[in-house]
Amino acid sequence: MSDLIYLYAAYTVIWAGVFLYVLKLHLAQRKLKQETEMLKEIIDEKKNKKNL
Amino acid sequence: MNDNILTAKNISKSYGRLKVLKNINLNITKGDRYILYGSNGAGKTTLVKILSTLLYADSGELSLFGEIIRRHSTKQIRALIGFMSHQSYLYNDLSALENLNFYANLYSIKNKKERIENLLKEIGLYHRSHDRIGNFSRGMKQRLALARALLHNPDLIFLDEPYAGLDIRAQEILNDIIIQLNKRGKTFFFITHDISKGFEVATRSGILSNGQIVYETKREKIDTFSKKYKDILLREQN
Amino acid sequence: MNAIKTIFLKEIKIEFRNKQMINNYLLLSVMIIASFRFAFSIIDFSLLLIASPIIWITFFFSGMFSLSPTYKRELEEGTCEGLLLAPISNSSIYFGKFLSNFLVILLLELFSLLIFFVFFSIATPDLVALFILIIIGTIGFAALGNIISAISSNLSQSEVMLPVLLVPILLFTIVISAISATSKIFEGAHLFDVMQEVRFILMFDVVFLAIGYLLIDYILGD
Amino acid sequence: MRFKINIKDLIFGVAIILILISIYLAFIYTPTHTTMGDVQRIFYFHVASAWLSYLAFGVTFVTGIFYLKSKDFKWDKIAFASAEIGIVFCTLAITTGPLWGKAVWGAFWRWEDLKLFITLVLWLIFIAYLALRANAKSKVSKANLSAVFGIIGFICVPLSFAANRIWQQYHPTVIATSEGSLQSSMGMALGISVIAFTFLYIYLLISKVEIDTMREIIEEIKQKVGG
Repeated sequence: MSDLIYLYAAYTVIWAGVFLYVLKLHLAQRKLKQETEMLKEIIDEKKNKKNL
Repeated sequence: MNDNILTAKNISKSYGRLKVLKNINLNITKGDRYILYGSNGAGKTTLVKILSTLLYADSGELSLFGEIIRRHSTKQIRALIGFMSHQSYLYNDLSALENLNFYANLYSIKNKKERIENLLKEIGLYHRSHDRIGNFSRGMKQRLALARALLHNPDLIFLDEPYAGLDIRAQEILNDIIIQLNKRGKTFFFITHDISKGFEVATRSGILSNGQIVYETKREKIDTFSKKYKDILLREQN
Repeated sequence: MNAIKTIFLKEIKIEFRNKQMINNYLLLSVMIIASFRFAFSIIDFSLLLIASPIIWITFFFSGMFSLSPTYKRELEEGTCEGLLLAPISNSSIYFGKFLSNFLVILLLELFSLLIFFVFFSIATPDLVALFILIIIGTIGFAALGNIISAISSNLSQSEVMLPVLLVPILLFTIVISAISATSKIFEGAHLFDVMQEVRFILMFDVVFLAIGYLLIDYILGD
Repeated sequence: MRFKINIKDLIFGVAIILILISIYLAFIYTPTHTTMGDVQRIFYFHVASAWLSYLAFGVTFVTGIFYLKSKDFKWDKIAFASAEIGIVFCTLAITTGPLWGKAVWGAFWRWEDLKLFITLVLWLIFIAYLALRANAKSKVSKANLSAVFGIIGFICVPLSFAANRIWQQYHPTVIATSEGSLQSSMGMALGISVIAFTFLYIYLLISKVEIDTMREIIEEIKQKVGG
């Protein structure tokens, strides 16, 4: 019965690992999206200044 | 006989997304002394490396001595090319003689002993043949570097910023050697950022800006040319 | 062939002209063996079992320091392009440097072995078999080490990167087979008893030399 | 672009469904192992993780060759993404392996076990691969050198496998025969989990490559805006 600890431990490791990696990718993607928005704003501002 | 020594057609090179050279077209015939000016970062060094087969272009076609350059097929062509840069390509732990001997062996030069002796005499370093060049001054090293570049009697000689680190006297010697060798039928291609140097020895001049040859001329007054160069540099900054 | 010889001679000349460098390598070997000696002086151990790993780990770490400057020197002195401009193939640069690496590492190893026998009193094994193992092991070591040195010389912190890149490949191929064979030799076996290991080491030698020959172009070129 | 995102989400969906199926198979459908007990159920995802890491390192190897042949940075990007995913799953495989080992053999690690050993060697090689990339000086040399190193590293793995077999004959031990009593239902569960992880891999690879591409473009725009 004590063996089952290893079973739980192993599955925790695997799913935590997979979950964390997927999460890391999603966070990176979200950060990049924010940066694109920011850049868009900056570029738009520059364009407006030029037009004025 | 075809007098075309170097023909570049639409040569482009980029590092990642950064385009260093854009559609360079160049034609150099036998006996030319071509000088190319350009600011730092204009792509001069990359261009001279491609023309001397050190690097390969992403696209376009380069032929040297009538042969199209491809990877792994350049050994014979390299034997016809001399290259001198601001780096000496010499080993500090070896003597002047050993350095030249090493390169003479790499280029499989016949009667190398005689040739090396003559060259050392010509550049005035014969009396220091057995000294380690780690102790040489910058000017002496540069002279030896020139001897190294001319060792195998190349027909086409590239000079990358050859005047850097030379005093006025050494610059005159270099110009003399260029003219002399040119009379014997050697072709020169050199690059520099300094408009005050090299213009008088060149038969053709060009300006490289942002990876493109934007201006080319033959025998123009230096005032007109340097005005043009300054304009281009100014435009680059904006 | 001529180019390989020329580069080999040049490397050897530079390596031995700078006497301090060779002295430092020799000193390092003494230090490594001495540190093993001290480390094992306070515990009970079976010399027969640890002799072979000690020898090869010493070879590995002292040899690595002599591999590190092979290409780095060319880059620092700015002579790399001088070689690349010459009408020779890149593989002759590789083989010339491989031969000089091989010779220098072999000398270091023979010296380390001598120091080992001084520090650890162990019955002398079949020396011919031992030397043959060392020679064929060193061929692979120099062949792979040379190519990894070419890679690491282009990296920042190249001295650290060389062992980081070399250990996972070299240790689990050549070194492990050599350790297995050498410990059998120390237990009294002869060369024909360890033919299986010898065959493996020779196979690695061939593979590593082939890798160097095929891939050096991509490391030295653009 | 729109179409590509749809494919990516589709693959992710398939991966999730297959993973749920294989969890069901692993815990409920398959019988308890006769000698190892329930703990044997680690096996399905442990093996799948190991498989995924071999696949990922294999992709790094192949795309490394493609890169050297074509000098197209696209291949380098895939090689790097695949190596990173490989490291993640290799880490999972070498942490779950000992957990299973502890239950079955009574010891966390057996140096004599070839599969553990080789997986560890692979892990070390590709950790070194990532370190190489982190220390490269330019984009071009990063791509060139890491491709060469990835190729050397991957070629040496089967050789290392072979070399260590003789080393193990030298230290003979009882080889655990886990596959010896593998039932067909267990085989199927394993097969499904391997397929599930393969889909997961494809999804992760596409995401990672997309992120790296986007990051590059943003860097470039930033430089333009800044300068």
